[in-house]
Amino acid sequence: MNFKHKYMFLLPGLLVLLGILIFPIGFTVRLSLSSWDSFYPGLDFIGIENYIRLFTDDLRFWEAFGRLSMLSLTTVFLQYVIGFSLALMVWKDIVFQRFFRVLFLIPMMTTPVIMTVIWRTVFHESLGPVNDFFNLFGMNPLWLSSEILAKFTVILVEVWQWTPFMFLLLLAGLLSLPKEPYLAASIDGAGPIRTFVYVTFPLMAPISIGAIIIRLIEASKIMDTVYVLTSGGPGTSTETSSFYIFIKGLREFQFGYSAALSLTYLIIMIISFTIIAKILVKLMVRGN
Amino acid sequence: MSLIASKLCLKPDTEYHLNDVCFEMSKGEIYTIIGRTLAGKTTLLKTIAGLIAPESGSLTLDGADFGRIPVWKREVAMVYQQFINYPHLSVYENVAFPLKQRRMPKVEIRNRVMRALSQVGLDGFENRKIQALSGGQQQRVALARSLVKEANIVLLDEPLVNLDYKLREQLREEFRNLFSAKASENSILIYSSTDPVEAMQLGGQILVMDEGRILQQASAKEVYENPNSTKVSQITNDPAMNLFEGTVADGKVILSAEIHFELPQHCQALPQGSYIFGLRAAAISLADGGFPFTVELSEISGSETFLHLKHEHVQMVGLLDSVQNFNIGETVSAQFDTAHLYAFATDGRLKSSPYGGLK
Amino acid sequence: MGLLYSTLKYLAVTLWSVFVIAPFLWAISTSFKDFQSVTNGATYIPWVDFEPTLEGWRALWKSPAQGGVAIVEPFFNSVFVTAAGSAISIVLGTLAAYALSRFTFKAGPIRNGDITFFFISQRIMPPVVLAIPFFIMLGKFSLLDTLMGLILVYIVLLMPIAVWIMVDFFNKVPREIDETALIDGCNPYQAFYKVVLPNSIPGIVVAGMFCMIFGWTDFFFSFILTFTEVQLLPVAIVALNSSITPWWSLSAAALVSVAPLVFVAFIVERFLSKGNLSGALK
Amino acid sequence: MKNSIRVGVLVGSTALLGSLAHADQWSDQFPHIKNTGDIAGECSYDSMSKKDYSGQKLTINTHAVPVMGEPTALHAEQFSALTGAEVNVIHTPAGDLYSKAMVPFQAGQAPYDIVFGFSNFIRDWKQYLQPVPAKYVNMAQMQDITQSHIDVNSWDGEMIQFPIDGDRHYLKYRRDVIDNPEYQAKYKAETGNELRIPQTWKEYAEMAAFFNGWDWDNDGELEYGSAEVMKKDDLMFAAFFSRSVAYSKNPRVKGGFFFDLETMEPLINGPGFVEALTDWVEATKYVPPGGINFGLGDEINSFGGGQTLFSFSWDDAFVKAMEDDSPIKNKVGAAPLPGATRVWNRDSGAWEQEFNQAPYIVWGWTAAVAKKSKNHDMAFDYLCFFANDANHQADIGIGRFGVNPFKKSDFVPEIYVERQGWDPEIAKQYADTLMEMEEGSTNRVFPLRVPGVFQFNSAVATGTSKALAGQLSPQEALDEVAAEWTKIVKRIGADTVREAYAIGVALEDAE
Repeated sequence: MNFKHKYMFLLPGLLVLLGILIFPIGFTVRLSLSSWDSFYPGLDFIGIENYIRLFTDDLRFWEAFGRLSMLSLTTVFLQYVIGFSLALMVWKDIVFQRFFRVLFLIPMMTTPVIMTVIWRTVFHESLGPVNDFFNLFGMNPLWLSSEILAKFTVILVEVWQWTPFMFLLLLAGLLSLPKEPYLAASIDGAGPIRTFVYVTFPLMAPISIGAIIIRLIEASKIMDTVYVLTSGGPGTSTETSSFYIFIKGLREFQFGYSAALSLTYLIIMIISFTIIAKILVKLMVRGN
Repeated sequence: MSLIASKLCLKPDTEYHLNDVCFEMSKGEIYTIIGRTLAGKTTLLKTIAGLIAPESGSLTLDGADFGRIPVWKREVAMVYQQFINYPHLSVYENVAFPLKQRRMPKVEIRNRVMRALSQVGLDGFENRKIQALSGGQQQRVALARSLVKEANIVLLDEPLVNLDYKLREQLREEFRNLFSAKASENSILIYSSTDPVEAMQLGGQILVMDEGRILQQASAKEVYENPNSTKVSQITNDPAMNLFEGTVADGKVILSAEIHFELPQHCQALPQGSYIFGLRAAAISLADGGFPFTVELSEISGSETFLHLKHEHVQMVGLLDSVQNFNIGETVSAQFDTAHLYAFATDGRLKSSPYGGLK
Repeated sequence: MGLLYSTLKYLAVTLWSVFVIAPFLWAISTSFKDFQSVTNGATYIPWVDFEPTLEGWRALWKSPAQGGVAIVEPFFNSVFVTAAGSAISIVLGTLAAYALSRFTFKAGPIRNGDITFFFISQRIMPPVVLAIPFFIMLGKFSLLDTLMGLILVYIVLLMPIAVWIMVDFFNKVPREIDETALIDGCNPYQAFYKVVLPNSIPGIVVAGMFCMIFGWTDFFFSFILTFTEVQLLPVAIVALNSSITPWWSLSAAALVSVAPLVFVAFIVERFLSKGNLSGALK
Repeated sequence: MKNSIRVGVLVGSTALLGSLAHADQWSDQFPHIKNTGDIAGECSYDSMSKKDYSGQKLTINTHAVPVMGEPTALHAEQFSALTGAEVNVIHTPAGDLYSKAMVPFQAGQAPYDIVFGFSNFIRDWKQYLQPVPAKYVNMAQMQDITQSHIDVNSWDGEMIQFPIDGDRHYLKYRRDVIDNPEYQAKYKAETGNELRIPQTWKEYAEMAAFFNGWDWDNDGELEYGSAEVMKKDDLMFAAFFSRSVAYSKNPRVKGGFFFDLETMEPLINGPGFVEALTDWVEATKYVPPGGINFGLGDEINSFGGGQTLFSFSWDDAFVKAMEDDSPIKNKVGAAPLPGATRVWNRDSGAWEQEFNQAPYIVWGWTAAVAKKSKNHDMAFDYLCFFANDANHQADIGIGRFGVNPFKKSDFVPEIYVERQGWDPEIAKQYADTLMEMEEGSTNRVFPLRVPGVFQFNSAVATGTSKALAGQLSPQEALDEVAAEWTKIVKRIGADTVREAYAIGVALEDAE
């Protein structure tokens, strides 16, 4: 189908989005070529100096990138595995099915920045309940202030918050699966594991890919959690890219430099997601 | 009223394609477009409906440029092979939808809808939800919706293909009755199908399509009797017509060293040379004194048996009117009913037909 | 096999439930504490472990001048901005998604997929990238600290979600349905309005739900782009994050902010059970 | 209408005390000042009631409730009632106060008439701020303010920010431990040293370690050595500098503490700073669990809740501990920050074995009026009203307000004894400690107030927190900070930074 009317459907949304974004994006590009900072707010022109600094003299940015990759891949992987398991478990034959389903959805509905404040009190190393429990065994894990555990805590909070997202998408996918392949599988005498491997998983591949990509996009912006929980510390051990850009931009007011960081980040992310999407499609649809 | 297409083209950039399609259709007639899957049948129907715009060529209805009229003003009706209805509406509302769109008075809508529903045998179903109907019933609703409009052009895109065998047979019968009644009225009916039997049963005019081209347009009888090319002969016969490469020499048809027979009466005019010979499966029978063939496969379908036979490089399918069992590898004696032999030139054009050749 | 499997299943489901509920239980308990009960180490059960007070809850109704956090107005601001931003995003996003799913667009090397990706890619941008330019732009149009300005930003935030879900959804709705509507005499707008839209309600519900979740939980933009007139709930609550954090009123406020979306969870579950959403999300 | 207004400008301890429990018409209407009633002055309740700002709007960005946020909102409500102005207050977490005002400043917007912030923002903010008009600078209310706090709010002699609060770092300790003869004996027996108010950071460390991890006040909970701001946030650098001054601020060396004013080379990786950071890394062993991630709020809760022996930073933890519902009320003491037994001399490049102590004048809360505000008069009137004697007296008694002494008349022990029920001895010790820091010392360090101050402080926080986390040794960490500082100086321009830094150095070297 092709009518001239097609533009009337596409253009309102596209133009509104472009209209709202054209200035911010253009401005960011221009900003990245300036030395705008707290002291000299202005669009002078310094060429690609900011980019040179970024590629030659900012190890911290690249470290943050590495950390971001680690954190987002780990959290999304965990969210996928747990979300899929939970969805399978409440898919059928379980008592209190509705209760569990509603309950498993709730964390996604809460505001991350607010819930993280609560989590910070939960993991408070001397006044919180978690260490109250560990104290019983004479242990006192430093959830927020040891380098490794702080990463773990960030991951844990992210998993708590966003596993429901995976759960919802995957459960909806499971509920809409056709019945015929299962019939065929049961006639062939396949057990639950074989049925999962040869029927459920391949059928769920497309929705899995979509869910993982979207979660990766969202997880890569991880910000609120780090902002409230650890401020990127201890040291720089939980500092991610967007938090680093935040520090450079809105803490230190190196707007010009943070614009260069942002654009570089954006380009890397768009390329990464394109590649990841391709890899995922290869990996998961290989069976079909 | 006549619908004339000339040189409709659509590049095969997408899944659709049309290639220099020309035809002329007039009211009161059923046109069946027959072709294999992806031959361009649906594309052609959608082009007539206005859902697809051809890249070149023209389409005129009674002399007016049809191409300029948007689909929603064309007064066409269409039934798809999938059972397409409006899932959010009841049966009655579905059928009434096109009429409401025309702002017809309520009473008349009601009369027309009830009449259409009763024509398709859905009396009493008007308040049902679409999802609550069986596939056949859903397709009847779609059909009723296309009837109720009394459109100038009714397009039926393989409407029976997704139904099970019995239902298909039954509905086909009903369709024919409905359509022959319709055909007497003021519409052009265009029906597409992959099934030669269906096409022949509906009668009327047949357009044979392949790879976006129309290969032959003629009455059903003519297409059956005088397929203008080997391709048409294959598309319009089920099983496809058996084709053999061979030569005519010394008043004989020679297919291989061992298989040769007298040139039949109607082919006497053929000069010597290479040809492609065609023989319908039904023209092959098992009887002593024929040629020895090896059985490669035998399929029983209803009360008939399809027999795949081979002798050296000569391969063919025979159709037996009875149920018989054969062992694979078994040798049988096959007779050719040469009175029904077709001869095509090596480029595929019909050269000689038992029915006298192209009219 | 069967018994072991269901034992493990119930065990796992129970453990996860505990994990999900734990922070809420802790917040509920904390919301009834005061400074003493908080600083004496972890305590859990009111009357047994500590003497409960309503100080935290009272703070929600008090003005900041009385040490409260006045979340009533921010609450309704949040509701309004989220609802309006979601509604506009869904209207525009649904239209665009319909176009991208049904029609072919070509402009140079750009195809439908690229346009769809352009929409979705807006979510890749970390908010901090856009905060400053947005501030300057809204300032130019005098839209800072207004509902209108915030809604504009929410459109950028939410429309990608609406487009993402609706393109997927429309791709699964047979296009023959809209074609039939055209053939039956609807122009493309009527076909969309009379036939496509009524059959897209599950998709729209899902898109709306996601928009609401992402809108309701956004913190960063409203934080940068508003001052006094239009404070949103997360900003109001985070403002409690003073150098002396009152855990009790913070917990109470957090619980209030969670409450409305718990209803959304119920609605989602209902749709799931009835199978209405499954098609929309697959 | 105004029948009980006291005439005359009387600002002094006797006048203040005389006004105790003196109810008047204003205190009936505004119970906040019930202890003193209105106190006459340029910005008293009475004076404000004569102004008419009805129909005008004042917008204020202040800190989150309650610290500074609650008094801002409270005084806004009162100001509104008195003058008819409409006052809107927005509350922002501390870490975002700078950016929340800076973003509109840089974008050329003026959403706020008044911005609250910290005094070290002054260099970055001052181009957007309206200097305090002479009529306010010269009024009696301002004469009562200590010179330190005038200096902190001024830039090169011009008052830019309006003094509303006093701030300093000092040592807080548990008197019930340090003065406990039993513990003194035990400590002596086990360490060979006196248990006393720690005079040096080494003593502080030894005592804190000694009293770490056991229940020394018999409340059934474990207690720890010290609560400090170690979280990598916007306050962390202040804690580090408080620990550094004694080792690094040599009264015989002029020309800069943070930088060598001549070359603008950073001094932050010098031996004095490294020594302090080494101490600080050591300190991670005697802070409560998670203490390495304590922000100011945690520090206040921890010491104020009776969890630790020591704490050093702003007044809040002390005031919290001395509130009526505190379990350790009248069990805490205040003292100057510990010193060091040796101090680095960067001129000679050697340690000088000599006891040294140096107060670090930490920035504090200030408020200022935006240049682009359309209501300068009303805005300054509000700030003046905020800090008027009646309000100030009431505010400093409420711990969560975060308003602390900065007027000469504040340093009178009787105020705290009578109004807040403090033990007289503690009140005297508190007032003396504070007054000594304000007026007594001649070896003070002024905070870094240069362009891009946030970048410098952020680099300190990043570097030192790496050391605290054990990622780097103290020397490596500070070398990294110094390298970062050099880059920042280069980026902003050495002359620009020097010009700003010289103003602070001049104050230091003048002593």
